Amino acid sequence: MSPFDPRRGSARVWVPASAAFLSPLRIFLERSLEAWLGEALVRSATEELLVAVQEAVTNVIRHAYRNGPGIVEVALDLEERGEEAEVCVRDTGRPFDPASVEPPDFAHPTPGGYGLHVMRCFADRCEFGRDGRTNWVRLTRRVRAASEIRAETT
Amino acid sequence: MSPFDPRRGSARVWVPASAAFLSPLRIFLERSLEAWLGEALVRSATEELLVAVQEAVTNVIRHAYRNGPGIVEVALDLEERGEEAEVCVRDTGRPFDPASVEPPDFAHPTPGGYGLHVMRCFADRCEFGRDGRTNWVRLTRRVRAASEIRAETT
Amino acid sequence: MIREQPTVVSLDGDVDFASRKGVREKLLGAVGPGRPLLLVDLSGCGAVDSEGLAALLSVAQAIHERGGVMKFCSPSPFVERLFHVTRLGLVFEVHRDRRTALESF
Amino acid sequence: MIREQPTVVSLDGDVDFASRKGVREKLLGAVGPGRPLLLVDLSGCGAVDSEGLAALLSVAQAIHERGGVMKFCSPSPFVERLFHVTRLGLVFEVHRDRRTALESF
Ligand SMILES: Nc1ncnc2c1ncn2[C@@H]1O[C@H](COP(=O)(O)OP(=O)(O)O)[C@@H](O)[C@H]1O
Ligand SMILES: Nc1ncnc2c1ncn2[C@@H]1O[C@H](COP(=O)(O)OP(=O)(O)O)[C@@H](O)[C@H]1O
Repeated sequence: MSPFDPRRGSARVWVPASAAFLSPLRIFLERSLEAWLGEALVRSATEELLVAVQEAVTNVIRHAYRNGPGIVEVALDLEERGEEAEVCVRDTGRPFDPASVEPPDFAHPTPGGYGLHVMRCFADRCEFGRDGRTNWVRLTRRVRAASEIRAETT
Repeated sequence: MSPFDPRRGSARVWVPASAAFLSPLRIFLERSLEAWLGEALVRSATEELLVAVQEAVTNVIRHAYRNGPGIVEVALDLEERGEEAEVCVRDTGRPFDPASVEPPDFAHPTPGGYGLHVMRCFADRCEFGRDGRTNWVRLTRRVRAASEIRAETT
Repeated sequence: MIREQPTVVSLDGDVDFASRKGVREKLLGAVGPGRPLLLVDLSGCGAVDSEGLAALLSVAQAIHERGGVMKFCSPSPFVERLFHVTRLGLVFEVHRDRRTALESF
Repeated sequence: MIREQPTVVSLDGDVDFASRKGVREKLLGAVGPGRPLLLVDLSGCGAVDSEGLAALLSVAQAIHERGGVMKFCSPSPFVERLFHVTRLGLVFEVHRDRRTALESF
């Protein structure tokens, strides 16, 4: 796991790599975004970011740790002047090259294989990497209403 | 902050030392206990444990960090065979000796001064300590229904 | 006998460290000028902690200083336990339900 | 003309990786023997992710293999967007509301 960055305005969670923790994780991220942005939080963008994060965590559970034991780290970056939320999902499971994955065959739908596609559709940016023995996915999404941004910068 | 313990069955959160994060924290702990214990979770005991944790976090925000910037770590221990939940709240603010605090004067109630008392009443055990530059409070509470324990150990 | 009618306020969010200022403002803003009579209905409130109780006590003291009365009704079992361990159940007048509380004014 | 009556199932919890087995069981358990006709009302469901959609697709395929039909109604705007990006909105028959869906059987 990466060293802790004690900057104010970021929240971080570690949970066991288990489907049972998807719901605690999702509600924690949602409430933290509400704590941060209040009325300026755009609900539809938040829903999409949170499902993109859930796809990333589900892939860590199923593929990186192959449904075995492991820890998932999720960091939510709450930059005070930013208009974007950034969520970084980290694991220490097996490495993975997203470029090697074929996109879904939309003409022949199968039950599965949509996770990476949904992440890319619902995040504004979706980057993958590996530092030492840690894999990470960084999902970025604008979640603050535009009027708020203008009100602050004028 | 203490080094990360990658043991399965424990959940951990870092949040900014701010009242806005009390709600995300509380719901995360509640949902994690539900994920862990399901139907065996005793609601009344959980409510009391969660308010004890909230008192500890509030004290860190107000007293350890004096309403200034800081990070609060909350670790929930999910030992698979245990009947107890253990929550450890850590900060790197000013040190504090709970023995130096007078109990509330119940005959002359004042608005404030009940936090430590509530923690001690609502947790089964409440221990304070300091490791290096980290202060900690460990709150333990039995939250699993007794019938479940018996069913498992026979 | 004409019974005085208290102002009734339902607290529906959290009553805790995060919300204490809003709770104070809501309660003190609800009573008009003159001798305040206030009934606080706790049935719908969310999380309550000792800082929330402290805010309620400070409102009760402010109302008492103005010659008024503040009572509570419909606490959840958890809030009852919190009143009990802080002994504030001995300081506050707490009624099981709203009807009983209204009749007590 | 006598219209066939589908079995209607409302999904009220999450439809995701965590709940996918329960969702499959609930839907397949609701249709009787014979040619299954199933309408899934999505209005009350919680979080939905691609694994939840995959579970719905696998149920739809199982029902299709038995000569049956499975339709959906009342998706939230978010679920509509998820159907859209996965193109499953082209595979599933999705109706805006339950009445329109029932009339389509
Ligand atoms: N975090 C990961 N670690 C390892 N492999 C992964 C990871 N995420 C995705 N993959 C690989 O990419 C494939 C496609 O993933 P995805 O689009 O999410 O669909 P699905 O998980 O349903 O197969 C997976 O089947 C898996 O082989
Ligand atoms: N985490 C802490 N760090 C430093 N001082 C503390 C801490 N917790 C409590 N204290 C001290 O103990 C006193 C009593 O705390 P408490 O019983 O929670 O009531 P209150 O916070 O309302 O004063 C506080 O006023 C403060 O001086």
